[in-house]
This record gives sequence, C-alpha cells and structure tokens, in this order.
Amino acid sequence: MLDFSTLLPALPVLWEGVQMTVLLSISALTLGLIIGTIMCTARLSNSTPLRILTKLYVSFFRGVPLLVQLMLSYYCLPLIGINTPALPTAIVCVGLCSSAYITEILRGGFQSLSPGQKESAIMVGLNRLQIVAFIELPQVIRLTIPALINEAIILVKASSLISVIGIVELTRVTQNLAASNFQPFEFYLTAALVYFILNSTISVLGLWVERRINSRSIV
Amino acid sequence: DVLSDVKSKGELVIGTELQFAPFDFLVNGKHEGLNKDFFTEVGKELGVKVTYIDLPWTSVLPGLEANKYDMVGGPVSITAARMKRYSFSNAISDASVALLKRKGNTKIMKSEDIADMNVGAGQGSAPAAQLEAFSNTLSKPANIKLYVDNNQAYSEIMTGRVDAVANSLPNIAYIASQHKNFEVVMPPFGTEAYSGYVFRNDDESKSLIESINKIMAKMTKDGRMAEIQKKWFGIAIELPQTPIVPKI
Amino acid sequence: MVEVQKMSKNFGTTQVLKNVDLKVQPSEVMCLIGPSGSGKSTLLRCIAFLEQYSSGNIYIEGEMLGYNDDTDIRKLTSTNELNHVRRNMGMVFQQFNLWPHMTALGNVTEALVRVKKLSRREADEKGHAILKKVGLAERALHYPAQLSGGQQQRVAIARSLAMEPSVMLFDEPTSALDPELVGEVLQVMKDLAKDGMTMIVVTHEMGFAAQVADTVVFLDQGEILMKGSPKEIFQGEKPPRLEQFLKNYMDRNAFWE
Amino acid sequence: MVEVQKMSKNFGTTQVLKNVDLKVQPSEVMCLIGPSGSGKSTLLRCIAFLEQYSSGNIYIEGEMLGYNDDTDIRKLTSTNELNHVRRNMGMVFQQFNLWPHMTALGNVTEALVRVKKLSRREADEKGHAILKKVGLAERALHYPAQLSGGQQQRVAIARSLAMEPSVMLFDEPTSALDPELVGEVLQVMKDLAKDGMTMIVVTHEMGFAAQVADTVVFLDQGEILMKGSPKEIFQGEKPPRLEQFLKNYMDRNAFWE
Amino acid sequence: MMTFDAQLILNHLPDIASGFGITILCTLIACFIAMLLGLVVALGLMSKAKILRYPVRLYVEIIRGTPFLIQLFLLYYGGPSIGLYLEPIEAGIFALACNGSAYYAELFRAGFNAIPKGQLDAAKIIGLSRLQIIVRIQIPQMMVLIIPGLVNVSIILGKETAILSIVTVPELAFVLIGIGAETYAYAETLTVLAVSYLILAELTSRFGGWTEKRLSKYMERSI
Ligand SMILES: Nc1ncnc2c1ncn2[C@@H]1O[C@H](COP(=O)(O)OP(=O)(O)OP(=O)(O)O)[C@@H](O)[C@H]1O
Ligand SMILES: Nc1ncnc2c1ncn2[C@@H]1O[C@H](COP(=O)(O)OP(=O)(O)OP(=O)(O)O)[C@@H](O)[C@H]1O
Ligand SMILES: [Mg+2]
Ligand SMILES: [Mg+2]
Repeated sequence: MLDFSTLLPALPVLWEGVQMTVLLSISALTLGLIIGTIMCTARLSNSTPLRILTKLYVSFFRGVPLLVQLMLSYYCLPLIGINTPALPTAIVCVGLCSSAYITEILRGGFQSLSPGQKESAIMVGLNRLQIVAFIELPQVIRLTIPALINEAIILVKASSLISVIGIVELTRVTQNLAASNFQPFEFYLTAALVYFILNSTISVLGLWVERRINSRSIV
Repeated sequence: DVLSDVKSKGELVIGTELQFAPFDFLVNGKHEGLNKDFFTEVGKELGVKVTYIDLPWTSVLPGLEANKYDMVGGPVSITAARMKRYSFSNAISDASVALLKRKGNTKIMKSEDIADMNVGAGQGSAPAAQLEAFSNTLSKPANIKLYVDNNQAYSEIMTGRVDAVANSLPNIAYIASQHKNFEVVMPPFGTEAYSGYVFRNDDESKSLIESINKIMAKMTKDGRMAEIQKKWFGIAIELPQTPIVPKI
Repeated sequence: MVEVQKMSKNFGTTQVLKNVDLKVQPSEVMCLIGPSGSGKSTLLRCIAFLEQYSSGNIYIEGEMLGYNDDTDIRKLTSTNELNHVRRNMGMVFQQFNLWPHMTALGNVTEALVRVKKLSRREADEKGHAILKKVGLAERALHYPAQLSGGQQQRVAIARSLAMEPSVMLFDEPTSALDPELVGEVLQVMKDLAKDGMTMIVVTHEMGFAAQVADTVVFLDQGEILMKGSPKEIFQGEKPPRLEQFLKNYMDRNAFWE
Repeated sequence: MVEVQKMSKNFGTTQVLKNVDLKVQPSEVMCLIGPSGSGKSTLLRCIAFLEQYSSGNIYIEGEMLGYNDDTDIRKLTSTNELNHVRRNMGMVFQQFNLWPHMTALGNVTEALVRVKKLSRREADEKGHAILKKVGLAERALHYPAQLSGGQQQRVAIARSLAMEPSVMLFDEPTSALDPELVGEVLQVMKDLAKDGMTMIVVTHEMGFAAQVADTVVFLDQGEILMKGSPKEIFQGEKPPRLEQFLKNYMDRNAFWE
Repeated sequence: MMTFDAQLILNHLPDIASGFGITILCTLIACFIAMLLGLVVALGLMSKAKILRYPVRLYVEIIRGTPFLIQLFLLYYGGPSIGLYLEPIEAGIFALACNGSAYYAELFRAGFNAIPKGQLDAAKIIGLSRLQIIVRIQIPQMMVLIIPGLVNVSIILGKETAILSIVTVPELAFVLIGIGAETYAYAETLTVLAVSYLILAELTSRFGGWTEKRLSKYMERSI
C-alpha cells in the first residue's frame, strides 16, 4: 500500500534537512550543557540573589514553550533594535531552553551525593571549583546520564520548532514534501526513521558510557 | 518605502509556507507553483531577484509584522476581519468554497447532500465559516469537524472519519487532479470570495501593493496570467482587477 | 595551635556541645574519649568548620575560624579566608568518605595534583609510597567499592597524610582495622607525633590514648568532664562517670598495669 | 545449622576465598578473625548469599543455599526459595547500611510490619523496646544522618535482633562503639549465645572471641589457617602467621592471662 | 508595529479556559499513567533476562526516538487501516502516556542504580520481598535524584499536549490556533499560550519541589 518511489527525487532536500537538524542539535546541546552546569552551581550556591535568579531563569526557559521563545527572540527583539540572524538565534534559543532542563537534572544529581565526599575534599584543600569539577561532577554525570540522554533526545526532536524562524530542517522538509505529494505516511515514516537513527545513536552512546563508568565504581 | 527598499536591495523577499498547492509547494523536492511563476514575472518587471522564506503558517504573519520580509505569499482569503489588520493585493485567485470527497462516493453528488454527514474544515479558516453558514441552511446541519491542518483533514477522508472536506476551490481542485483517490463536488457553494497576497497595513507598503496590482493587470492583459492559471488550475479564470470588498 | 573557647553547638533545639574549652599546643597529641553520642565527632567537625559552631570562638594558629570577628552578631568569612585558615589541617573521617569514582591511588593523589600542583608522575610516586606504608601497595588501582573496610580506612588515612598537614584530626582512625593493623597505624601515628605533628584523635582505643596522648579529654553529653595527662585520667582520682566509663574496659583488657 | 563445603569465591580473576570448609552447629558461636582484606566480610556475605559463591556448596539447616543443586552447571534458585532458605538469618553489616530515609524506629520496625505482618502499633512498641535495650530510647525518631557512628551501629544491631532470627551474622558489630558500649553489646551477644542463638561473628575484639566463642576461625588471604577452640587458638601451638597476627595485640592488651 | 489586542482575548476567554482545562486534564491523566507504566518499563530495562530486556529497550528507543507528532499521526490516522478506531482524546492520552513512560523509565532506572547496594543487602537479608524493597527502600530514596528529571519530563508532556490539536482534541493550542487563524491575531494567541504553559509548568515544578523537600530532609550530615 505504501509507495516510496516519490521519495527518491526528494532525497537531496531531505539530506539537507538532516544536516541542519544535526548541526543545530550538536551546537545547542553543547551550549546547553555548559550553561546548564554553570547555572546549576549558581542554583546550589549560598548566595540568595543568585539562587533566586537561577530559579527564575529555569522557570522561564522551562515554562515558556520553545516555539514562543523562538518567535519572541526572532520577531520581537528586532522591535527593540536587536536583529539577529536566524541560525544563531535558533542555536541560542534551543541551547538556553535545554540548559534550563539540564540545570535541574544536574541539581538532582548534586543533591543526591552524600555530603561526606565534599567534606573530605574540603579537608584536603581542594577549592570550590575543583570540588565541583573533579569530585562531584564525575559522579553526578554517572548518576544523571539517563536523564541527560533523555534531554538530548528531546532536544533533537524539539529542534524541529526552529522552522518557525525560517530555518528548514528535517521535520519542515518532511511536512512540505508530505503536503505536496499527498503521501503523508511515506514521508512521515521516513522522517521518523531518520529521527530514530539519530536518537538511538545518542542513546546507545549513553548506555555505553554508563556501562563503562558503572563497571568501575560500583556504589 | 518598501518598494524603493526592494529596488535598492535588488531583492523582493516573500514569506510563505511551501505546503499550499497549487500556489507554493514542492515538486520532486523543488519549489514550484503559481506563486513561483507569477513572482518570477514580477521579478522581471521590477528588475529584482525574488527570494522565498518557508515558514509554518503560524509564524508567517508575525514575521511580516516584524519586517522579516516584504510581503506574504499565500494567498489567503480576503475577509473583513483580516482587512482590519493587513492589506491585501487584488484577487489572485477565486476562493469560493467547494467540497472534496472520496472518489466514487455516490452519497454526495451535490453540496447539499452533506446534510447530517461528517464534514471537515480548517480550524478558524474562511472556508470553515462559510461551511457552517451553508450547513445551517440545510434540512439537517452537517456535523463539522475542525482540523488545524488541512492536510490532516484530507487524510481523514481516507480513514472515513469525515465524508468530505470544505476548502477553497483552487486547493482542492489541484488535489483532486493530482490524487486519484479524491474528487471535487461541483459546483462550489456559499458566498463568492477571493484570495490575495498579504502586506503590512501601513503607508510604507502602499507603493509595493500598487505596483504588484499593476503588474497583475498587465499580465492579465497580455495573456501571461491566463497561461499561468491554465498551468496550475487547469482553466483560465476571469478575476476583478479592482481592490476586493469582502462579502465574508 | 588550636584553641577552642566556650564553644557551643546546637542542632535545632538540642545542644550537643556545651561551653567547650580546649587548647592544643603545637606538637601536642590530644585524645578525645567519651561515650557514643557524647559529641566527639561534632567537636572535631566544628574544629574543621564543617559544622558552624553556635557560640564561642575557635582559633587556628591564632586566626579566628569561620567567622569574621568575635562579636555577637557575626558574619561567616569568605570561603577563601576559611580555606586559608584551615590550610594546614587534615582530617580522617569516621566513615572514611572516600571518593567512589577514583581508585585508591586517585583518592590519594587528587589533592597532590590539584592543590600541591605536583605533576601527575610525582603525585603517583608519592601516592604509591604512602599506600605502601599503609600496606596497600597492591590495591592501589582498586576502587573503594572493591576494598574491604580496613583497606578503605587505610586509604582515607593515606589521603590525609599525603598532604602533610601540621594539624591532623582523626575520627576513630582504627575502628575498622584488625588488631595487627591497629598496631601498625598507631605506630604510624606515634611516629607522626614524634615528628611534631599536632593531633586531635577521637578514639576508643584506650591503649593508644594511654601510650601516645599528651592530654586526654573525656567528653560526656557535650561537656568536658575531665582533661588531663593519661596518667591522671587512667590512674588518678576521677569523676564517677569516667570511672564507670573506663571500668568495663579495664575489666576486659587490663592494659594499664 | 550452617555448613560450608569447599567454597571458593572469585572477584573477576582474583580469588578471595579458597576452599573454605566450615560447620556451625546450632547454638554455636563462631568467631572469624583475620587481617584486613583476608575475606571475612566476603565469607559472611556468601553465607547470606549476598554474593554468589563461585564453587562449593553452602547448606543452611540442610537446605542448599542459592543454587538449585550441587552439580557443576547450576542454576540460581528463585528469589522466593532463597528468601525461604535464609528466612531465619539476620545480619549486621560492617557499614551498618541503615536506610537513610527512615528514622531509627522506622529502620527497626519496617520488616516487622512488612515481613512479620505486625500491626503498626505492635511494631512500634516492639521497636521502642529494642531501641531502649541498645540505649537509644531517646533517639528513636532521629534519622541516621542525625545519629553518631555508635548510635547508627546500635540501630543496625537492633534492626536485626527485632526479627528474632535463629542464625545471626555479625560483621564487626562493635567497631564504632565506645569501650563502655562494646562491653554492653558484647553482653547482649553473650546473652543471645546463652539463649541458644547460632552466631557467626567477624570481630577484631580478641577479648570477645576468647570469652564467648565456641570456635575461633583464623582466616588469612582467603584460606582458613586455623580453626579451634579459643584456648587452642590463643594459647596453643599455632602457625607463625597467626602468632604474628596476635602478637601485637597481646603486647598492647594483655587480656588473656 | 506589532499590535496587542487584549479585548480579543477577553472575548474568547470561555473557549480559552475550557481549552486550558482540557490541557491540564490530559497532562494529569497522561503523567499518572506514564509514571506507572514507566516504572514497569524500568524494571523491564533492568531485568537480567535478555528476552525481556531487549524488547523493552526497543520500545523505549522507538518511543523516544521518533517524534510524538508522527506517533500520534500514525496511531490516529493510520490506526483505522488496521481496524483501530480511537476517539481523539483517547488516542491523545494513550500516545502521550506511552511517550512519557519511555522517558520516565530511564529516570527510574537511573534512580534504581544510584542507591547504595549495601542498603539493598540489608533489605534482602531482613526478608523484604522484591516489591517491598522497590516500594519502601528504593523509590523513596531515588526521588531526591530524579524528581527534577521527573518534573522536566512532566513539563515537556504538558507542552506536548499542544500536538493533540492535530487529532482535533479541543485543548488549549487547538483553541488558540483557531482564534489565530480566524483573526490573524497571532501575537495575542501566542502570548496566551506562553502564559498558560508557564502557569502549568510552574504548578508542576512547585509540586515537584514540595515533594522533594519532604523527601530530602534526611540528608543532612556525614560522619
Ligand atoms: N544533624 C543532627 N541533628 C540532631 N542531632 C544530631 C545531629 N547530628 C548529631 N546529632 C546528635 O549529636 C550527638 C553527638 O553526635 P556525635 O556524632 O558528635 O557523637 P560521637 O561522640 O562522635 O559518638 P560516636 O562515638 O558514636 O561516634 C548525638 O547524640 C547525635 O544524635
Ligand atoms: N568487588 C570486588 N572486586 C575486587 N576485589 C574485591 C571486591 N570486593 C572485595 N575485594 C577484595 O577481597 C578481599 C577480601 O575483602 P573482605 O571485605 O572480605 O575483607 P575483610 O576480611 O572483611 O577485611 P576487613 O577486616 O578490612 O573488613 C579484599 O582484599 C578486597 O580488596
Ligand atoms: Mg563519632
Ligand atoms: Mg570486612
């Protein structure tokens, strides 16, 4: 019943869409991890203003739909004179949005570490940054890999929203093709397959890292 | 103003959604359609390059308001409510509403047959409003189901959840011509309506609208328009060359 | 070296340390003994400022610990200052608190590399040497989860010693060790004491307290009930509570002739 | 009661227990002594089937533990069967392993409610009684993190005793206790022994081993080097390794006249 | 020259409110089912039997790996071709719950792995059954680690309800898209959408924070 023959001529456009999705996902995820880690340490710091600020940050970027964030920054910021090109806007928006989720994931990890480890680190003279980087973060990562992989996968799929600011990626190409060829199933299945391949790559990578770490330090 | 900006840039930028056959859509992965052909001519007339930005429909109009492009392709049905917020070109297409049904469905032979049947339409669209008005005139009103995306409504004809879908004639005519499973119920019903291109509702845009209207008139006169219409609608249609006063 | 003045500590409404006064001279070895729950660990943790003490003052080498001044409404010092004040302090925890994601060697060398800025090679050499000293040469590359209780405790001791602090706080450093090792670890500590390290040791090993300590402090319900030389504590006149505390032990192990 | 036959245990390629043979009679108290890392905890964990032993057999009250039969290619039993075989077994861990999200009382009563199906009220009553017995009446509603090391250890002991098992495995049950409490806990254990409880006790308290044990087993590098009555072990002819192991302790605490 | 017409929103307030109600309802039901299902899936993921573990892993990968829109599309529009007719709201909640279960499952798995083995040993030897260990020992403790992750996923599920509009569930996004298409007042409708989801997210995270605080009071100090 399904007919995939119309797919062939469309392959080059699809490929371009895939490339855009991959490019955006990788750059946004990197940005999200970096900002998420920084935000998380701020969130757990002793300073009240910092804590409140990061709470607001998380509330905003987690609560407001990414679609709206994208539209705000692309269509409203120009009204106050900030006119940024589409791709960087998309990367920053998606990155900031995922950083809010990552902040929370990491926070759970940090808070579930037993305080004793930090204390023994303080007593041998490691400074705050070193404790985070060498004592806590490695363990937090071990604990939160499944959640981080969840987030990475969600990000890859959420990247489809960037089409609202005129960037053509995988989902957009697929919808266009489906609408024009009246073969939604064939095209959607193809897109689903591509997403599946991208995401299971991420997932398998995560499981591999997880197994490697766990095999060494059992709790 | 916008026109002189376009000329000095050497580029006319159009925001549109490439899921709107036969106006803007992909053929074998390439952008084709009535708009493409029409604006190629416009480009030639104005001496500028034409660039398209493909966007989901939700963000097409906000993009226009944020000056991300000069005008919107579409076209969209010209209604009184919409005119409060945007300016429109003269009619580029007829937008009267007709029904799309599954080929061989003998229960619907004319528009009135949809009484008490399931009929789909685009959520909040002009055809939906017309369908509702029409349905209320029937012996038993139709059971109207609204979809956020017309393409899904069309799929529902095949799943059987709806018996027909109401949309503007050019769209469904093109679909029926391309897809062997569908058929158009003729003639159209409801109030006469037209669709046009969308512009910002400000003085800056006036010059651009005027020049596009002029080119439209010129092309109608020299037969280029009829050729394009034949290519995409199958027939040439006579359209009013004056600003539309919407009846819907 | 370490001076504790009228220090109290509350957890919520319960006071676990009451008006503790202590003075530890450089090179002095002080043993804290006392029943379970009397506040020994808490006192040690206050001296390391891992707990904020509620009132009173603590001075390390003359510098006020943790708070900016000794007035009533006081402010915490910055982390930097705090780290500066306790830079020469080491601590071995009752529960070891090893870092589970690092090998025994990693646990020992981490601070050598990050704080002492030794090169990885120097740190590894030093780490191996110290692990050998505590009898763990072959277990250097095991993770804490792969070590027995006694082995973990020795890693914890090695980790602290590697930093060569001048004041060491030990919280029951021999609790998980077998008798043979207890002897060895106590020997290590005696050597340290001889080399002039200042030590505060929470211990249940009265034998050790008797032989190594310069001062023994007996803590009960958060208060210092008696403070004195081992001789005074174990042989002299003493409060009935201490008498009772020691009685059982004396009966079981008549180590003090 | 508990019979271990030619049992071996490997972690990866390293063998930590080699051909261990043990037989514990009902009401017997057996003490395991040996240097740190000799495999005492591992042996106990194998008897509780918290580690799968690699070869050999273990029988609890005549029933094979953990595996379905004693042929070479063997299958694990179902969890239900396993639980059935060790239903009368209790264990106190070296690291206590309290459940941090439950109070002391919660730790003690959990299994009473879930396994013994006591009502909440009965369980609480019983829990309070047992906590009182180990001197923790006032700490019943404290969470483990709010308890001192010795208090935690006592909760762990109370938790096991509450279930009234007939075989108890103790892994250094007195390591975090002060001398006074060591005496008390040992007294509790002596009482249990008198009441006929079968016990296997890993301990570094030679005094306890000498006084309470029916049999003392000396483990070194995963092998049983000597097994005998306390008298034989502490006074008799012994292998040089054991001699050396005990020497230090004897010097320090001349408990055995 | 963006304009903002508040009156327009006020005019449609009843529709918007009912849409928001349906959104909240779908979110609640879907999250609840998804968590239960997720727990079961997590146990499957950790099973020692490959015959159980592999299919469950495949389920998780497929659900997580493919866009929700496409899953729902296939279920609702493709379902009838294999004789599966679902009401829009049934299909929506079912798809949403399956979707959530895959994400929750991974979080639960992480939680299970984080609990020190010693505590499980203590529970086993005292005779607690497998289920009792899970419910009484493991779940309460892993919450500190995974509640933030659970809140994340729940918030995302809440926002995914917007996609139910493609199968004509009259939830918030559906209502607002309609208003937008009718009046072209996209700025207004998007604002309402953003504010509503912000409220929903804030409620979710408040609830998570409250639970977290209740559960984590025991983690205080070390010795
Ligand atoms: N966070 C807390 N909240 C409430 N009470 C606490 C807290 N931490 C400790 N305590 C109580 O303070 C008292 C002192 O505890 P501490 O750990 O200092 O005792 P200790 O002398 O080290 O005992 P042990 O020899 O058993 O280790 C104990 O009774 C304990 O229950
Ligand atoms: N998971 C593991 N992987 C590798 N080696 C291990 C593992 N667990 C334990 N060992 C090793 O097995 C040996 C026996 O450990 P065990 O805990 O039984 O010693 P123990 O006799 O209880 O010592 P202690 O008195 O110090 O508690 C140790 O040398 C330890 O390093
Ligand atoms: Mg203590
Ligand atoms: Mg041990």
